[in-house]
This record gives sequence, structure tokens and C-alpha cells, in this order.
Amino acid sequence: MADKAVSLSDAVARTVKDGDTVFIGGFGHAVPFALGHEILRQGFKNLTLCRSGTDILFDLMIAAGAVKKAVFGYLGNPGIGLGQAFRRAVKAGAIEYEDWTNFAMILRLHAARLGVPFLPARILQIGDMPNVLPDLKTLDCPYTGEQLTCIPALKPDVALIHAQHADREGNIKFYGIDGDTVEGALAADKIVVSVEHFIEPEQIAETPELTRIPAHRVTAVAEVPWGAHPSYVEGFYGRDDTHFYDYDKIAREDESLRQYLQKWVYDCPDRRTYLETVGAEKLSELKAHGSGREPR
Amino acid sequence: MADKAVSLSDAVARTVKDGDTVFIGGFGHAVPFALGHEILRQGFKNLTLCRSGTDILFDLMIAAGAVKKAVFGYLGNPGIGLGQAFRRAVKAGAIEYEDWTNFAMILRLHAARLGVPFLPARILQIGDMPNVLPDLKTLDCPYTGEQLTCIPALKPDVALIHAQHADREGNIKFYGIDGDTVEGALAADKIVVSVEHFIEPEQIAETPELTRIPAHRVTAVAEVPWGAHPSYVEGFYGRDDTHFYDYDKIAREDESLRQYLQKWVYDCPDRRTYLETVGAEKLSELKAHGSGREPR
Amino acid sequence: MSALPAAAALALAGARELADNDVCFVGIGNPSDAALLAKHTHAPGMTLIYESGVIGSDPKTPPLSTGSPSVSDGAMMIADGLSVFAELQAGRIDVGLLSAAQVDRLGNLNSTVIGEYAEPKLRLVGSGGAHDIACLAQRLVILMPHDPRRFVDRVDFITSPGVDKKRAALKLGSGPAALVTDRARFTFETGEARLAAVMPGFTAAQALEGIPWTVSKTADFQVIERFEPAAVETASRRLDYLFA
Amino acid sequence: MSALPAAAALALAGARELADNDVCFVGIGNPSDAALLAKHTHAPGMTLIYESGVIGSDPKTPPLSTGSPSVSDGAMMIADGLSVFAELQAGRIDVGLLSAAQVDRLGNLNSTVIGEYAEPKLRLVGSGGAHDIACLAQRLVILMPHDPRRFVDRVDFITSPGVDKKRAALKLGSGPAALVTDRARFTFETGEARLAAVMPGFTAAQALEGIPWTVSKTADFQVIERFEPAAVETASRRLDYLFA
Repeated sequence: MADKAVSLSDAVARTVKDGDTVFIGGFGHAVPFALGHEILRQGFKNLTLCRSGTDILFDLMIAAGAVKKAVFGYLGNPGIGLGQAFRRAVKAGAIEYEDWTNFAMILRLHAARLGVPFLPARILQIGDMPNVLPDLKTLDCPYTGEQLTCIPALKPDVALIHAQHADREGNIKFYGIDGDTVEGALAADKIVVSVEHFIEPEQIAETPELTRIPAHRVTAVAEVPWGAHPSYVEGFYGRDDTHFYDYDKIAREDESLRQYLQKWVYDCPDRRTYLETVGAEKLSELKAHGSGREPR
Repeated sequence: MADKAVSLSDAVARTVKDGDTVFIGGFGHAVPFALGHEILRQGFKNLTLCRSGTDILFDLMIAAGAVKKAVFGYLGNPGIGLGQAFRRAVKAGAIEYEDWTNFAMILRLHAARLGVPFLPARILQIGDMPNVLPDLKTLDCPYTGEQLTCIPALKPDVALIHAQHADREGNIKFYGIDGDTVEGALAADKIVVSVEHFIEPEQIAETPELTRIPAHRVTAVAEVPWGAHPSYVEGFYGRDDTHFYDYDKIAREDESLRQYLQKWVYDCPDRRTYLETVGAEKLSELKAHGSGREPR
Repeated sequence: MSALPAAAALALAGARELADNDVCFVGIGNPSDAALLAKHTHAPGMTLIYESGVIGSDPKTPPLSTGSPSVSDGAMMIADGLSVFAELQAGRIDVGLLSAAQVDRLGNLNSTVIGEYAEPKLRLVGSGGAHDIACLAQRLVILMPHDPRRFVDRVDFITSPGVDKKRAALKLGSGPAALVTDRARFTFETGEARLAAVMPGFTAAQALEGIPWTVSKTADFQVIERFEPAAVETASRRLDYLFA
Repeated sequence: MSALPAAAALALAGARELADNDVCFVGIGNPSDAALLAKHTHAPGMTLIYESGVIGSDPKTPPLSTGSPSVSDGAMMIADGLSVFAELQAGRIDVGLLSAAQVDRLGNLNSTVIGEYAEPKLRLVGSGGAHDIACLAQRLVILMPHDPRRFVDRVDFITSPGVDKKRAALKLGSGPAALVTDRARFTFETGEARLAAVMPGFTAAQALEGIPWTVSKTADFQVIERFEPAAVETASRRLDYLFA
């Protein structure tokens, strides 16, 4: 099989286009910050970003002006506060968005993965949410007569994923919290992956149940240690909660957020520079505060 | 959480009822022969058996007269031949059956697991199969207008599963080939599991991605080493292919099949007797011919 | 007034809603605190499920999000979001625990927007799994700090539906069983929230302070004299951050 | 006559249908043999998928069933049936390889029943995944031993559909690209099977021997003079059981 191992910048350059619908992996765990930052550095525009529960990477990409539309279940800084850039963009009428639920977003991706245009569900029939989702259809079950919502499929052009391991052919080994990460990847036309560490195909075959995305579905894979900072990677490093608290304060004002983008994205041409900005002390602290589980 | 560890006979006696719809786990791998034999010894009747691709356990339960109806994608002796008892029962008009496909059966179970009365699909719209499935509905997608089949949910009363490990609370650790085993289990109201070996909850927590059925969904779990013979269990023992070839010959006649049932089921009040019937030499050969993978 | 910090009282009040062997779909914050407390006091057989796909979770430290490391550390099973929402939709989750920015007299919850949806005063984070839990859990328990700004006559936006007559026909969960604050317990047998109990240290007047609609009492209105000392002790040890 | 055993010739003829980097959904028996042979000769980048949920499989010994140990031993990924059928329905599988009890002039396959469905002469095993593969694979390749009893004008029961005008409207796969036997290759551009090539050692007459309908030749009808020696060598080594 073809060698799909490329640099971080090539992984993005070869797969993403202006205007793409991009699924962002990482439900709190293994959020693909390195891939997201690279998209911003390469200046892509008019993206539609989607996933169920977002992390601050979503908000940051909105702040950078890369996002035309956000399609989500939750958009914020989990456990800390609002998506501050999103909040301002909504107020300014500067962004399109669709309010789904986390389950609805997962079903939308699941429908695309299953190759059907919709899946029936019981949610989104009462309350105000169905009213603000334009053109949401219902149907009566042909067997039981029950009224069900038709959750439309959502097929991303590209999925960005971070994982623990891959071989160079693109078999992706991933464990720890998933959320809708794998579902979103398998729903997409192209899958771009950054991993902590390349391993050999023979090692992939030792834990075939932990291979979550098969090589033939992957477009490009890049080895990017710490590629999910400030989020965490099970078996590798802990979550930089402080960074998320800091972001909440910084993101409240355009100017400080612009400086954040400059410091953490545009002034870091590569991930090595980024890690120097994080600093060795912080990295060693996060390494120590990772979960007790070893890489598997 | 409650201790759900019981004997093989109690596991069956407490969960199965005459007339139940029973999902049989094991797609070639980890077929729950011990549980199936126990059902026959306890004399349950009028069962509806279901799964996608069956193994000879299905055929054997038909031979024993326990089955009113078979609902399946494939019913035979994989790679070897027909379901001989099923073939004769069909010829004699002595059994009801529904011909689905493997994918359709998986979707039927998936619908039940998802809690919806049907799932849309592209299959079963051409050829002769839609004609012999009574009352199969189609619909036009409310978004795209495409015609789709409505695959009705199938919610088993009980699922029988064999796995490598469990703790006594019922967390089930399972790896190797799955097919629709986990899907069928999670679709069912009650789940009965036999395992090769009990482990502690702390050991379950060491590989949480390999926990495939959570304790609160399990009704009863029994430790039954070799509980899947003559099929195989990844990490434990190989497949007794000879037994399947022998069955093909034996099952061609009612009388020889009756003797098989007597020898392997009714004359084996417990699994220890069954293993004596298999013989130490054969067991040691199967142990040696298991896959190279160790229990994990 | 109770000597307990409000957050601790809310966790203790919330934990009272949970029974041993309950299967709980748990939101972050107050819901997670209450569920953990129940599991470590009177309900050791409870199963905690987080929408990130973790089942049989027992966080050692309070998770910031359902995807945080402490949710999966030591958990019995890591599945995915589809798996756990499937259980919810199939009616296999006994209790859903939610909090929100606003609650109203029907137990409707808002986590989407303050002001008009089309012209928001303040855009919030959206539903996440809250709408799903509110619709699909067999029993819904709402946990809210007693903060009069969060109690409104009609929420600005119904993200997570409370009492709704269409629930039965749509085969949804039965809706809010209780709304719990650090001062009181409200129930919805007649549709609107009624005061069913006051928590230790509070009078009915204090429990209703600032609530902008007229609240009646249930026939079996209770005064809860004290939380179980063992629960308070466990809370102070296991959820010490609530006492900080 | 070819010096090769028929089963080996069929595997060699089938392998010719597969290209490097093809993603193949593989049935047991002849299909599995042909796919393995291709992978170990001209198509090392091929991905073999079995309906049991195994992806990137490379069986060392011929599997009796898609759930047999050799399917998963050394495989790159063990998923589940839903995952791989999902890929099939989403149009992400390039080639499906099938065999059956009967085939007819439209490439319809029967693995359900000989005789009437309601009053069978012989009840067979049913579809398994065959109907799904025939409907959903982008390209369908049928492998049949040259056995005149298995070639019929109209199969008794269409388990796995061949040429069908409704395919495009229903967004199904394009149907049979080729029907391959140990003696010949047939294609379906005009609807009915036409003789497109004869395999090494066979004449057109031999290739059609016993086939109960009139078969025309394609305009580009080919005589395949020999199988690649490397492929024959690999077959004799890797699929030695076909030579037994």
C-alpha cells in the first residue's frame, strides 16, 4: 500500500480546500490542534466546521476568520465558558451556524458513514430547537405509525483527526475517549491524521481492535508529537487545563485574541517552535500528569 | 453492583422462556455452544432464533425441535455445506423462516439498539428477496427523493454470547472477530454470557476499549471454559474444523443426528462431561492450534 | 441558613434523587457532582455514563468536560457517543441529570441563547447532549443553584424540553421528575413546578426567594431536617472542591 | 485443456480482475482464493475486507468461513459487520467478489433455493452478505467453476441481483462487470453475458460447453494465451490446496 506519511504542512495542503466542510475530531480528548493551527497558517477561508461537542479549537478558527459556517451540538470552552469568538461573531452577524444536538450531529455523521441520506430519531420533536433548524423533516414510521424526525446525513469533505499511533500506510490506532471522532472520520471523503508516533504495520496487527481507521480510507498521515496540546492524549500527556482557563479570559477581547493567534499560531511556523512556546517545564508537567495508562 | 455470576444452567434457566426470540452470538468466532446446548437440555420450545450468519448451533437447535422460526441472513455450516436439519425441516414444512441478508439482519439489530422502529437502506429493492419478505416497506427520502427500504427493527428477548472474560458484575471483555455479536447483544432485552475466565473489575478497567458489553446490561454471566467448542476463541483455542466436517455428514440423516444430540448434548449434563467427550488429546491439539495471540 | 456551601448542598440534594443500581446519564458540573456523591454513599451500584462514550465512570477529580481524562481514568468501558446515545434513545437510561443557564415553571431548560434566537443578547453554548437527555431519559432530574436570575417564567429558548403533552405520543421520556436546588425540591405532577420539599436550613420563603412565578406546595410537602451525616462526610472528602 | 487444476485456473482467472489498491469485499471460497492470489502477485496494495468485520486481512491458510481464525490472524483491523457493510453501502468498496450455486445470463446469482421458493427441491444457505455485495459494490465480479449445472437460463431465485435497469435510480452499484470461470471471461455491457475472453488452454466451444443459452462474443474478444508465470508460481505455493 502507498506510503501516506507526509509533513504536517503537506497533510493539510494536499487535502483541504477553501470552502470545504471540515469535521474536527477530538471530543475533549486528542483534539487536532496542530492540524487546525496549520489550516490557519495556510490561510484557508470559508470553511464549514462541524462536529458534536466542540473544543476551543473551533472558537479559535472562528476568531481567525477561517469559518463561514459552524454546524455543531455544543460550541464553547467545555466546563469553563462560552465560545467567546463565536459569541461575538453571532452578535455581529458575521457567521452562519446550525444548532443541532450532540446526538443529532452523531446521527448525521452516522448516516453519511452508512451511506443513507437520513436516519430516523425521536429527538428534535419538542421544544424550540426544531423551529430554528430550517427544513427539518418528520415522517410516520411505515410499521408502527410513530412520528420520527429525519436526521439528514452530513458528509464532511475532510476530517481532521489526532491519534496515538499509525503506520506509514495510514492504519490509525486510537484509544481513550472517542465521542464522535471515529464516526466523523469514517463519514468523511478524506481523512487527515496527525499521530504522536509512527509504528510498524506489524505492531498495528498486534492490537487490531484498536485500529479504528483503516489505511485505505486515510489520505495523509503526519507524525506530530504533542499534536493535540492543549488537549490531552491518553497514554501520552495530560490536559493543559490552565491553557483553557487562560483562553477564556484572552478570548473575551478581539485584541488579546489576535495576540494569542499571533503567538500560538502565526509565529509558530512548525510544531517544534510551538512546543518551545509551551516551554519544557510545562511539557514535563503535562507528561507527568497524563493518565496512568501506558501507550498500548 | 450486583454479583451476576451464576452456573451455566442457572444462567439459562433464569433468563430464557419458551417462545422467546433468542439472538445467538458468534460470527464463526466464539459461538455460544455451551449456552445453546444448555437450552436444549432444559427443553425450551417454540423459540425464534435470529442472527446474521449462523453456525451449526442454529441447525442443531432446529434438529432438537426447539425452534419454531429461524430469522437469518445465512443458515448453514460455513464453508462446508448446508444446514442439513434446516433443509429437512423446510422440506417437511416443519419450520417458519425469514430470509434476510447479513447486512439487513445487522441493521435490524442496529435499529433495535438505537431505539428506532426501522432504519433506511439501499438493499432489498431488486431481485427476488423483497418478494418473499412479507410486508417489507419502502419510502422516499424526504430530503433527496431516493427510494429506500425500511429495514424493521428486531429486538431479541434474550441474547446468548460467549466471550473471553468478564468480571462477576458482568462487564464483558471481548476481542477477535465480532460480526454482529455485540450489536445483537446490545439490541436485546436480556443478555446472557458465558466466558472463558472470570477476571477482577480492576483488570476490566485496564482495557476499557475491549469492554464491549457493560455490566448493567447483563442479566447473568457464567464461567464456562471451552464454552465455544467446536468453534474457537481468540487467545484461547483454535477451531475444531473436523467437528464441523463430521457434523455435515452426521446431520444428513435424522437418526445419526439424533445420536449426535444424545452424545454431545443430552448425555453431557455439564460442560466437564462434554470436555471428557471431546477428549484431552483433541483439547490439547486445539489449544496448540489457537491463534498466536495471547489472552489480553 | 445551612452551614454548607451552596454547591455542596446542591450536590447533596441532587444525590437524594438517585437510587442504587440507577443507570445515570450525567452532565458536567452539578449533575456530575451529585451522581458521584450518590455512588459513593447510598448508591454504590449506580452506573455513571457520560456522553463522550464512557460507561461505568468514577472520576477521581471533577471533570471539566465529559471528554476530560478523569472521566475515562479507571472507567469500566470506553465506547463512543453513538453507543451511549443509542442506549438513551432505546429507553435504557433510568435517569438523566441536567443543569442549564435558565429554567422555567415547566422545567424547560435553556442553554442556547439569552434574548431572541435571531438577535441574541448573549449567545450561549447550545444543547450539547442536553436536549437529547431531556427528551430520552426515563426520568429527568434538573439541578440548579438557587440563583433567581436563572429562574424565569418562560425560558428565552427551550433547548431541553420540560413538561410537554406530546411526550407520550412520541414515546419520549416522562420529563422532569424533580427540579432540585440547594434550597428546595420541586416536582411536576400537575405540570408546573410545585414546592415538594425544602432542604436543611431553609424555609419555604427562602426556597422561593426571587422565583418570579407563584409556586404552590405539594400535598406531601416535606421539610428535610438534615442531610445524612455520612453523605455530608463523603461530600467533604470526595468533593472537597465544593467546600473551597 | 489447461494443465492446471480447475480451482487453480479459476483463482488465476479471478485474480486478473483485480487491480492494485482495489478495496475488495471478499466472499469465501473461490473469491477469497482469487483475491489472495492477486494481493500476492500484481496487487500488493489491495485491501481485503471480509463481512465478519475484518479489514486488511491476509489469511495464511484458506478460511472455511469469513469468521474463521485465519481471516483475523495478522489482520490490520478488526471492526464489526456493521462497519464493513456501512462502507459497502456508502459506495466505498471498489470490488465485490461472489460465487453462488447458480448463475444466469444476466449475472443473477442464486444461493437460496433450488426449485420453487415456497416448495423447494433443495433449500440452500441463503444470501449471507451476497445480496448486499451484489447490490452495493461499485463493481461486481462473479466467480464460478465451469459446471454446466450451475449455469441456467434463469436462476430459480434471484438472491444476488445481476444486471438490473433499476440500479442507477436506486444508486446501487453498477452490477456485474465480469463473470469469470476457469475457462472464460464473460462481460455484460449489453445486458446479457457475452464471451469476452477464453482462459489459457480453452477454446470458445469448451468455454461455452453446456451453457444453456446462446452466448455471443464481444467485439474485443480475447484469447488469453497464458497466465503470468509468477502468478502460477505464487498460486502453487500460496494456494497449494487448489492443486491437491
